[in-house]
Amino acid sequence: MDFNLSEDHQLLSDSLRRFLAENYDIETRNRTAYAAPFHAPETWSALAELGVIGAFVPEGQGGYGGTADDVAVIFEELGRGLCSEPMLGTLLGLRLLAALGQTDLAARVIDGETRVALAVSEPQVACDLSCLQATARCEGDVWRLSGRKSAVYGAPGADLVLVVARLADAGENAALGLFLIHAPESIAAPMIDGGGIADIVLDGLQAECLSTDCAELVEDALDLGRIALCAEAVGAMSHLIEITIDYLRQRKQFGRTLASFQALQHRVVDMVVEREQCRSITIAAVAAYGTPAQARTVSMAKNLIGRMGSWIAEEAIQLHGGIGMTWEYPGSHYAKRLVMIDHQLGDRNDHVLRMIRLKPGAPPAEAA
Amino acid sequence: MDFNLSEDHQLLSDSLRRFLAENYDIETRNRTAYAAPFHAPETWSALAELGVIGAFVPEGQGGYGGTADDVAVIFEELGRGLCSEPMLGTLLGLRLLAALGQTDLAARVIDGETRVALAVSEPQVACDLSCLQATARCEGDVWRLSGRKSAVYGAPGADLVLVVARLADAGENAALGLFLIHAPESIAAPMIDGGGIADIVLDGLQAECLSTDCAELVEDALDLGRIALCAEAVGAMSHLIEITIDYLRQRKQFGRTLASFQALQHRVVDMVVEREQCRSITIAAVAAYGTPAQARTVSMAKNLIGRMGSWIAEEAIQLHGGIGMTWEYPGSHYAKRLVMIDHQLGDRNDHVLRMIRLKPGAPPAEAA
Amino acid sequence: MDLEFTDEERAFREDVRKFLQRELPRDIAGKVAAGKDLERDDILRWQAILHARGWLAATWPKEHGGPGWSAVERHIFSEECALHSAPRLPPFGLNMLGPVLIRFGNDQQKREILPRILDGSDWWCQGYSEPGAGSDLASLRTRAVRDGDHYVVNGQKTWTTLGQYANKIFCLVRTSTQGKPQEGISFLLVDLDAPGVEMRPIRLIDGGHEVNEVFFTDVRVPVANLVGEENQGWTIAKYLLTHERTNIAGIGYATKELERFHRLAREITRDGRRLSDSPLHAARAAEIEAELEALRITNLRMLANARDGAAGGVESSLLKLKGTQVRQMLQNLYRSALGSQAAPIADELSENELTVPVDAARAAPVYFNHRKLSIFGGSNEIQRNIVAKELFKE
Amino acid sequence: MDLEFTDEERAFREDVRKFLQRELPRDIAGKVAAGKDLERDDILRWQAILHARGWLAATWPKEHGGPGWSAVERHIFSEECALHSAPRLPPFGLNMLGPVLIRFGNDQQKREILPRILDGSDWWCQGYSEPGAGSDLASLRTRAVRDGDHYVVNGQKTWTTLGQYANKIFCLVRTSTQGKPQEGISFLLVDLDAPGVEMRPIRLIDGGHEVNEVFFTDVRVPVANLVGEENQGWTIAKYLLTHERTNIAGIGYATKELERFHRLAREITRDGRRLSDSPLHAARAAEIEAELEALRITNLRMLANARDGAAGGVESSLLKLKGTQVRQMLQNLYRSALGSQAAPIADELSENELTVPVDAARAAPVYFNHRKLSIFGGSNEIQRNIVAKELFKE
Repeated sequence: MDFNLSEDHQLLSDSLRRFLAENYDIETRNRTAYAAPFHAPETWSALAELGVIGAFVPEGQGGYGGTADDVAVIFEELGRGLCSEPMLGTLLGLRLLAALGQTDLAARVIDGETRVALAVSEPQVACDLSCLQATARCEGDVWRLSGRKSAVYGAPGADLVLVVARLADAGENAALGLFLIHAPESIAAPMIDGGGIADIVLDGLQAECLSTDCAELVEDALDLGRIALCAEAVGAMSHLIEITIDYLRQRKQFGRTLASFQALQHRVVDMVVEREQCRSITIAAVAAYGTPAQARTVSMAKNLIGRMGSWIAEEAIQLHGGIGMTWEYPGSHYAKRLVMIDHQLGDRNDHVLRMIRLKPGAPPAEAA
Repeated sequence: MDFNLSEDHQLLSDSLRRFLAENYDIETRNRTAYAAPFHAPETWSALAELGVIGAFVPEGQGGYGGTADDVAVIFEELGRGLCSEPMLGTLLGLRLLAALGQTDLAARVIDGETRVALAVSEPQVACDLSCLQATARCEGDVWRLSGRKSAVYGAPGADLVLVVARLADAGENAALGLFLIHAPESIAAPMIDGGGIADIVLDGLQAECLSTDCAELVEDALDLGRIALCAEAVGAMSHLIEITIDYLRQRKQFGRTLASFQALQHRVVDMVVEREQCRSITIAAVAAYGTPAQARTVSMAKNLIGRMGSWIAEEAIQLHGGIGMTWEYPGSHYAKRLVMIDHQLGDRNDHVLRMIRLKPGAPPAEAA
Repeated sequence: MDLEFTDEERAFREDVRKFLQRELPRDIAGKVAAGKDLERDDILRWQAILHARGWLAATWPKEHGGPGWSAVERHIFSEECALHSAPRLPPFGLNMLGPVLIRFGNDQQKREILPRILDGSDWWCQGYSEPGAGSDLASLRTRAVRDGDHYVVNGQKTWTTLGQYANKIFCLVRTSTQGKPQEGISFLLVDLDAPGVEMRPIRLIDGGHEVNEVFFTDVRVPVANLVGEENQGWTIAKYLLTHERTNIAGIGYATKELERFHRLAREITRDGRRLSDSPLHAARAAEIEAELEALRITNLRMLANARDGAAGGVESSLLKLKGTQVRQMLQNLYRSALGSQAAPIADELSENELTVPVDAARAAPVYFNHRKLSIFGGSNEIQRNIVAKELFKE
Repeated sequence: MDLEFTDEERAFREDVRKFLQRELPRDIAGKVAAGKDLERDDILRWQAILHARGWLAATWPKEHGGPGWSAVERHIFSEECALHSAPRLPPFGLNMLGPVLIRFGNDQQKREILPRILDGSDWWCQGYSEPGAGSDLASLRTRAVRDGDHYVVNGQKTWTTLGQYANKIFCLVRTSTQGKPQEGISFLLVDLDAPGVEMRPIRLIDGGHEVNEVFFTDVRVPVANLVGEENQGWTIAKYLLTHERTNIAGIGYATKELERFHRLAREITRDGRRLSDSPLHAARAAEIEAELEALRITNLRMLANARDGAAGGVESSLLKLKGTQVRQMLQNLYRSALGSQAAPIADELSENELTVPVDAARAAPVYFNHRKLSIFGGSNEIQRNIVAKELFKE
């Protein structure tokens, strides 16, 4: 039992934290976060050079990491630094490219030359892949896609988009295929918490087929993405609580610092308790990744983080008062990120329902 | 629009409050509340004399009241005084006796000579009468009942028990009949919050049939019972909050009164806010009784009171600390009552489900 | 006990409804329903329509151009306005400065200023808060020093709502440093065009521009612009705070928001199920509905108290507390309902590129913006302090 | 990062399990599972079994008869005990007085007292709280005045858990009124049979008798019964408070309680549906499960910290706060699950008259009893103060 970071992880975490602290202040961040292309190539190259992208993939597949632990270490720092670069989409896409043996493409993504995104969710599908409706049809040796994908993270400006689509004419239980398209047109917009998102209308688009049965791989990648989001939330809430405490210590009202009001103190304590709980459940999800308990534990984590992240964000704004409501104050952007994480890859309710589907009351993984 | 009590109600309310304050202290209450027969005949006669029982029934049926307002005024005072006499069972049973024209029996109940209870719920049925399984079979001109009734409030020692049972051999949609039995044997126990409760094993019991289609009447009586419980809760929480404030003002810790700690003050404020809300939703239910909005508004009230009553009880105990945990302190019995009200005639979840069944999003009654 | 409105009140509600259905411009109501920002002109247009009907200054007595409504009528009017997606009227001239002048202003001030509020010639904004004085207003530091027939004003105000649309501002300024901090404050009217006044936008969390900072550098203000006596400003400010605030609970808005959620839930499908069939969402909505229904009655109870002449300081705190909680729960529920489609900033998409109903597309920014409800206008912590003071008074 | 236990630790867990399955008397485990009160003899019987195995005094070093366990082993042991419904051992002799004597006691005290704790000859109870000194322990007023070779003790203690089973009590008493209140306190051992000691039961909210008041009237206590130095009592009390409390989060109990809920939900039908198919109950249980799973990891993290020698004052407060919340949520869920059948006091019914499983029949009294979790042993408000002090320290 050991909860310390390994030496390598400590190094990676430190260098990433230092890089963001020194090169990525809130103004820099906000300049790219809310305007197309939602992405600063120089930041991206620097992150790639730090090894951030390569750490998403195992050595055998061209990377130098690839465990859930690697991913969590990185995303916690991205969260602490409120990095809005399209790292989530890259994680999801790269995992699939690499797992399906697209070594060359994967290598270019790892180097930061090429950006990839994963188009899986649809306007009516949050979490349950069996409800996907986009289809792929093979005509001669050409695959054509139809349907609409939404919430494609990092799609604006991506070089490659992987699309998950149901194989046509294969009936109810048709397998899910994975298809590659190059720099498709998309309906792009900034996210309210920063970063780019897009819908893609497939509409007969021609695509390269990478797999004709990818459901399990996609679910694994999504679970890893959920872990990444949880870790990002833990980083963001840690920073947000820190600056809330700082603010309460500085700000005076009625001749006393806000920090001296017991009612406010107790609320901060409750935030800290939940932050520790969020860190713990993320650790649990990391540990369960790749075990039979993966899906259920990841859903526990995503549920708890969804609830507590937005609660902590609301409390932080409230404890700041007016200043917490302003664009200029960095805390407001952290708060938005924490709330909106619950809208990515399934929310608290979606994941509670997934937990229930996966048998309620099963004993926790470790007890065995 | 007028939220003041009518003169008559003010009189009734005052006299009932005075009677309980002068004749029903917590020791008196606890002596009868937790030991068979859970009932003090002299208290009962006095209540009957004050007009409490007669106020449950309209003039045309031998009473002198019978509106939801009458019932709420009385139960609020019973709640404030933590009266554990079997008034709920009497309300339910008497309403049905009177509505079905059993004038003589009703008159004896009103006089306090006879006690009646209503056996409707079953071990597996909380709120949905269509799930009842007890049956009544007519053999010649004799009706026999079978099945088991549970949570019969006020049954221990009752002279009359009305039983709701499905008419046998009438298929899926069999009507519900109402049957009278005299002082049946029962499996009696004290309730944890005081008062008597019983199961009744029907097992071929012979009974007099009062109605062969009573579902609507029973549902109305139950809704009135729910309103009574809500009003009782409002009375109980008002008293509990009052004594909590008193305690916080007296008790010193670290050289200051507890009342001077801001974190505790804010929690009491939130309790007061919810108490006002509970009072309001009870008023809404009273106003909706007898209108098309009855069922849905009563369920709103029972849900909100269920949630807030137990929350206020928990907060009150916590704010008291150890003393709030003791049998000797009256507040602990108020807290138990508030929590357990959520277990009577359907709990918060049962009533949320009933609200949903009755069409979510329908506009509130009054807006029309 | 009687929850019914009188026949006259019902008839009045019917009048208001008909008026709104006929007169409220569709384009404006559409923006309000979709949570979009209104232009200056949208609001002026609506004010002019109300003014033409004599219904603009709900709280003013008839002699000054108000409709002469009872508290109940004012309640009915504002509830119906919310239910019909009428714009929320900026309260600064109509509900704040107007009543202050009527109570504390001199004849000339009443004669000159009140009509210009009604006809839209002046748009007033509020100069109360300062960077160091929000909840603790008494510590304000903007100075007004007498110099002949003028005050010379220096200092900074903040959180000035819709200041960008205004040409006038009423301010609390410090005219004395003697005695208790409350005792040296005056209520002063300032022309925003005066030399030395500068207004800068504050961008809020949702990216919108609705509040401002105002800087005063040696601004000369005629002494005639003083309202009431010098150093009487605290009394005036308190009058405004305890002045009946009909719509503080926001029942109409909340009712509309709940209705909007149910409509959306019937339209949205998520993972193979209509959202309205999802027991978790339905249960949450039902529980909030119960709280809202209770609040509706609480509001009526307090309205009846006010009508019957009972004081209401604590009561308006209770309404503010619960009212903001209910609305924030509803904003939260609505945002959650959209799932991943709440993320994009919909302003940047044309309406036919949306896969959610246009009305819902701004759910997230509206949610973030409405976190202000529990902060501005006396934070919920301040409201709790006010109630606690009453509950625990000796 | 590594959540796994070592092979040795796993083997140890296996040993504990086998031992519990073999040695824990069924009748006792049954009472624990059903939330029934245990008799004095039940506990002594179980203590004797543990003592025979050398596992009774988990926190003591080997030389004094402890098993010499690591913090992790102690955790595993207490978790398994909870999962097998072993009785919670009264901590007063084993986890409180024992460690105090080992750290502060003289040789004679260790030699005479420790073995009698192990073999059940003495049952110790605790005399800390007083009617006017609960959370604010430093204000205690029970006096011990030196008179030759004795102290003469006068005063009153309260909340003395299971005092009715005890023959000895350790007390904090005031031996000086000089200086700060903390400085005049001593730690004294008192024989409950001594003349002038009177114990009176306090009945709790659920009707049960588990705590007591103890009155001291001119009780003569030999000076040899002083632990540590005179006026060193505060140091000893603080040592106990910050002393590692392995099981403070109650993970094992909570795990058991969640399991118990799911079992019940599968058995109970309500309004035509099995409770386990009710989405509202299932969702609530799932959300609590997520919190419990998080807490399990939080507990392990803090355990690893403790193993690695990091201090843990704040951490035990965090565990206490969240641990009590999770358990109280579970008690609440379980009680709610029973619907109307939670109301009757089941002790008064014979088991075959119940229509709910015997284990569930005491759900309501157990729920009420467990409101104590957030009050006793340093209320949750006190825990928040402790954490706040650390967070906001200069």
